[in-house]
Amino acid sequence: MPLWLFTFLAVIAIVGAFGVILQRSPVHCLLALALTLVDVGVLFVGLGAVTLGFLQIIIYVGAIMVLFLFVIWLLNLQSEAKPNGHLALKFFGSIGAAALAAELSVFFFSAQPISRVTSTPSGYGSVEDLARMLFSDYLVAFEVTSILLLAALAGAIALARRVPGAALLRAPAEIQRAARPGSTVR
Amino acid sequence: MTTPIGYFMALSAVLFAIGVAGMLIRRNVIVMFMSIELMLNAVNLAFVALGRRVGSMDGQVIVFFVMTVAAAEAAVGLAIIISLFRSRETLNADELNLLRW
Amino acid sequence: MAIDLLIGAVKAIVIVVMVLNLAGLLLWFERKGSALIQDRVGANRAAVFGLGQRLGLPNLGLMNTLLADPIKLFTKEDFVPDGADRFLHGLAPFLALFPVLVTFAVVPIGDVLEIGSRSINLQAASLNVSALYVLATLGIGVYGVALGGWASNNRWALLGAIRASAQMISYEIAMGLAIIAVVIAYGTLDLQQICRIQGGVWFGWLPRWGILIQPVSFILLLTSGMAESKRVPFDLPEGESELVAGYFTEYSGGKQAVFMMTDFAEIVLVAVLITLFFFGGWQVPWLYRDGFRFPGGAHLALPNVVVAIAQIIAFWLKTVVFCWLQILVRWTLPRFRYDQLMRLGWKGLVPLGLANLVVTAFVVVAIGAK
Amino acid sequence: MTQSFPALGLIVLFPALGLLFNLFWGQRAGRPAVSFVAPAMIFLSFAVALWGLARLLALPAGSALGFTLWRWIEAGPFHADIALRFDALSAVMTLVVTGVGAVIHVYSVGYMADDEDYARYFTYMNLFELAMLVLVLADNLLLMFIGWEGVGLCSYLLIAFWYGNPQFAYSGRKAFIVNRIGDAGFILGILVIVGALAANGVWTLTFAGMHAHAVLLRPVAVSAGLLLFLGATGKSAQIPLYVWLPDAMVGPTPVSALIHAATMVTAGVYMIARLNFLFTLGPEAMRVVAIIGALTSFFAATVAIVQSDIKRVLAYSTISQIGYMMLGVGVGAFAAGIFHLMTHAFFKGLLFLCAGSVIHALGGEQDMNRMGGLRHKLPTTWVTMLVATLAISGVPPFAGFFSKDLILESAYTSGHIWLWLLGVITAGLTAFYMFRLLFMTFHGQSRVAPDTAHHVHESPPVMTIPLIVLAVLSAVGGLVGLPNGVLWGDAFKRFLAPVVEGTAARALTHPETIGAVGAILSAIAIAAALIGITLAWVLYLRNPDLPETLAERMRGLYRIVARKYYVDEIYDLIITRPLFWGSTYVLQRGVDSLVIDGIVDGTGFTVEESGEGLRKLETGNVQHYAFVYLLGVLMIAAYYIYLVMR
Repeated sequence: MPLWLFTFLAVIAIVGAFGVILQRSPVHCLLALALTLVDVGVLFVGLGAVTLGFLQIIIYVGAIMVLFLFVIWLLNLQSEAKPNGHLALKFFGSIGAAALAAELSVFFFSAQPISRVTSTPSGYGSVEDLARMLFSDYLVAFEVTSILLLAALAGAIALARRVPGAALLRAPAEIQRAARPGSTVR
Repeated sequence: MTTPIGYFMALSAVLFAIGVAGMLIRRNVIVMFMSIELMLNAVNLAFVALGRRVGSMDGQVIVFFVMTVAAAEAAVGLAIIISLFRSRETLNADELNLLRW
Repeated sequence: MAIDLLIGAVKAIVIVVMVLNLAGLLLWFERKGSALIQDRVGANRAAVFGLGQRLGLPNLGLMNTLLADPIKLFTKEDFVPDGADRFLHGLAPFLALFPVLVTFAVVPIGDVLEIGSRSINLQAASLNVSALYVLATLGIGVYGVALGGWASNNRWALLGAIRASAQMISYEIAMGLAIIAVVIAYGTLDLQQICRIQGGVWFGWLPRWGILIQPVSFILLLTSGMAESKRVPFDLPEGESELVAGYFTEYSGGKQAVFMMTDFAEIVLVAVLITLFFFGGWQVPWLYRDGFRFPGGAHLALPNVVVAIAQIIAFWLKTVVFCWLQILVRWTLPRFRYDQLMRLGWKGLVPLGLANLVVTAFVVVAIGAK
Repeated sequence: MTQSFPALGLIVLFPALGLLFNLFWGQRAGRPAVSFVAPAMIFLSFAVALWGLARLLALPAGSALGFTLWRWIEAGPFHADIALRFDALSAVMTLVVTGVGAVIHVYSVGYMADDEDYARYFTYMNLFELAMLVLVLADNLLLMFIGWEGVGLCSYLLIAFWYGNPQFAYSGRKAFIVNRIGDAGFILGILVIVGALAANGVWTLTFAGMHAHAVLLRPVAVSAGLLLFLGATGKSAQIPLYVWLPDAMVGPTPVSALIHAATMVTAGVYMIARLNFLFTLGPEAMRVVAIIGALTSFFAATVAIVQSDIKRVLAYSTISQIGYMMLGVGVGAFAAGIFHLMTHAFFKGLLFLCAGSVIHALGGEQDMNRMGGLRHKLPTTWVTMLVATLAISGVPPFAGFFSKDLILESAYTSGHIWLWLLGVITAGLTAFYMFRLLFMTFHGQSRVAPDTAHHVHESPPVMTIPLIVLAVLSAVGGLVGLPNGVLWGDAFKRFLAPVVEGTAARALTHPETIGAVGAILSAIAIAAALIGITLAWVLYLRNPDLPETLAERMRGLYRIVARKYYVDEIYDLIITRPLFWGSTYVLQRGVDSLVIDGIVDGTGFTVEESGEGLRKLETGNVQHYAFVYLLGVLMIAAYYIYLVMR
């Protein structure tokens, strides 16, 4: 893909990413994330992974993010109050992240002269290719994934159901408070 | 001119780092979760880019699997968050310290 | 180069304009249609200095719909409730409309049109995975509604938004299944290609249309499509009798106009998809690139331009028919209850779609069709 | 030489099927189904075995049928298969196991009719048949060992069949543990053989292979032979490991008949015969076998004289008879040993079944002092019992005579005069105690407890028919081994010869003694038997109060013998108690509680204390962990960059 387009998309992606971690309202974060995801999807398309790009948008943006949205609604999350404390952690965390970014980029650039792109076969990234890979070399992984999804489904339902044992998650202090007569536990 | 793959890698590195930062500096569990998704996507980008470079589909297939796993992970993770919220009535990572000594 | 860009721009503009006009027209359709069904007169007030009456023409209320209402809407106060998220509140309607419009980018309105030496593919963006593209854009469509409802800080709106997004997610699955089955049957994801395949005839006279190959998918797509566009009988998100106006309770003026536009654009979209997948898209029965070949061997040669125009007209006619079908349904059926809605979606359409998918796959493999 | 015969698989398959059926559907299918399937499977195996025999006889002498089911173990050059071998020796064994087994299965249907654990019983029985067939058909030593262990397990399961009674359960454990000691010897023997062969680059445990490389085994012949013989003493209840067999009588009587008389306990003899090429290389080992055999037979016979429990008498008699077989194989007359094994399977199985019939009739009574005069009440049982007793006493022309005579003759002619003498005396004793048993049970006036007396009844046909079948076999079974020169003389011996008296065994074969010496020896044996019989008649029919006076006269000796020479007590004293003491005071109190617990607790303590210190790091805040994690990632990435940059 042309450099200008890449630059444009990269800028959007980074802006979106920062939007995720800097905004206070979870919904705004979510929107920013969705933006980034769409953007990454477009990048995929630009890299020749056409199918994957659209799959990315369908699965991530169309499904997973909406799931997040539901949860946010369900818990009725308002924007956080003023960020409190942990300044040290935030400071060093940001520095660490920046260092990581620097290291990785350096690594990627210095690893090898990555500039040249080997010519990709025709139909590269098409549904046919992907399907052929999935159902030949990666068949087992594919089947296992289906089982994983099933398990996740059951697990999610089991977890999110209202269970009386939920009190187990409370801190010991609270449990004691609960045990004390005439006390009310939120 | 066409973009060198290295740029894509660099971008994925930056996105990943941003995700890490979000993981570290945000208090809200859901947002931390989103940061994780962000990291996943950064890695996906790297996969696709490298796969493109060596001209093989394996990178894409792996990304495909990553997406599936991410879907499962999101479902379970969010379910956990819900039940967590039900019992603690907060999503502030500071107050969710059951692992505390 | 430049000319290509120009052509591309023209195609895009043409399609968008067509869609928007059709959406506007549908509003009128709806009004008069509902009046017809309910044995009313319908919109018949506004007139330009009563010209029509002077000429003794009946007032079809076109003025109301196409002129008066838009002016009214866009001149109204743009009201944002207190405590609402201004940014999202403003963004939402366009977030809703945008995906629907961009979907039309891959809709082929005709075969190739030859002007001089250059042949123009009558499809704004020729994409070889356009079916996926459609699914993707539909997936994004949820956000506008959801955020619109959430951002307006109103319980009814939020309820409407939740209903809407849940409903759309659920029915997207059925829709996706339907489309996938069709795609398997045709062996391609390219809408233009799908239309081309539907050319030609069986037994010398029967147009080779998808409805004959995938009837079940047709039912699925029609139903889930109407659910996607949140129309009666699936209009719980905006059920007047329950939630004032659902997710756009707090909208007024231009933004609400955009939402309504979205509604009608979605109707058009569903109609277009049905046309494309099941009714030959721009195919005119027995019309080929070089003219008509009627059953019985009669051959009527036509210039390419005529053919292209015929195809475009045919395409839009079919679309209109299906728009009308939806409106008919809307004014005929009562509204579901929400649990009924979900049951229909998850226990009715999804299993049906899966079964259809399996059968299709088996058949395709069996007859070795590519 | 070895011809492939896939049907061999069926022989083992049928019991396996029966096993599965009884195991999984036995309870649901109900008794009729079980009592049909379980015996039917064994009969099928028997039929297939007959087929195999026919095939075998058609082939030139010394050839064998073989069938490899699948490759079992494969380790480098070594490999062991699940392979079956059906030569003369295993043919005899298979026929005995399946034939007698089938008959006893039928008998069990009647005997166990009113037991609530019907299906479980037949599950065990079929499992035993399976294991036993694997043992006898095994083509290599390892597979044989599998069968060896399998029959041991079944023996344990069936002895302790009525595990409700702790005494029975104890007997089961005793049998199991004693057998383990023997099996340890067996394993060591196998290892010695493997070592000897592998040292010379020969990687095989198949009998054919070992036979072919017998030369390599010469240096280890004695040690391997003795170790394997230890295994044999365990399984076949020889001195010093015979103690489990008398206690094993607490199991159901058909089990005693099948496992602890006819088949399993003779496995040791079979094993020695099967490995004859090895034993013949170690004359010392052979001599040990012979001596142990003779001593056991004599010793057990003496004990049997004074036992009053009918099944215990038979148990000791079994021990004694197996001693005979050991004597036979010990003096190199493998064919004679196997011959006696076969005949013994007939008449001893029959004896047990008769005893079972009597016990059945008396409602569980086993003490001969409360029997007597049953002759008229149980006619069939009496007749068959009489046949069996004559057979075991070595009265011609019954089966026992020929086999026992052959053994004694071989012992004599192979130069073991003393062992021969011992054998003759034992023959007399055998006749004595067997007729004592017969008289005390069926003759004289009834001493049956009055309350049981009136409903004493002959057993149902399902039990008596097996008796008759076995009685016929006991009567005529010996004729296959007529002495040399008489009619088809020595047919049995010649049939087995190629297997058991191959190249190496030639050294021990002796000129066939027909005529004078043989006749004299036989006469002596018969005389001994007759003396024993008359003695028993005098003591237990003529004047029944004489035995008491005799017992009074030599009280000490009587008590010693009656208490089985206090062997159990001695074992208890010199083995069990020290073991318990050691494990209690040294191992438990000392090693376990001090050393091991000390180490364990110490570890726990250390971890706990260090954890106390470390857990202060655990803030419980995910993000702190994440941060540390990040630092680690940074370092790793930095290291890689360093690698790349360099």
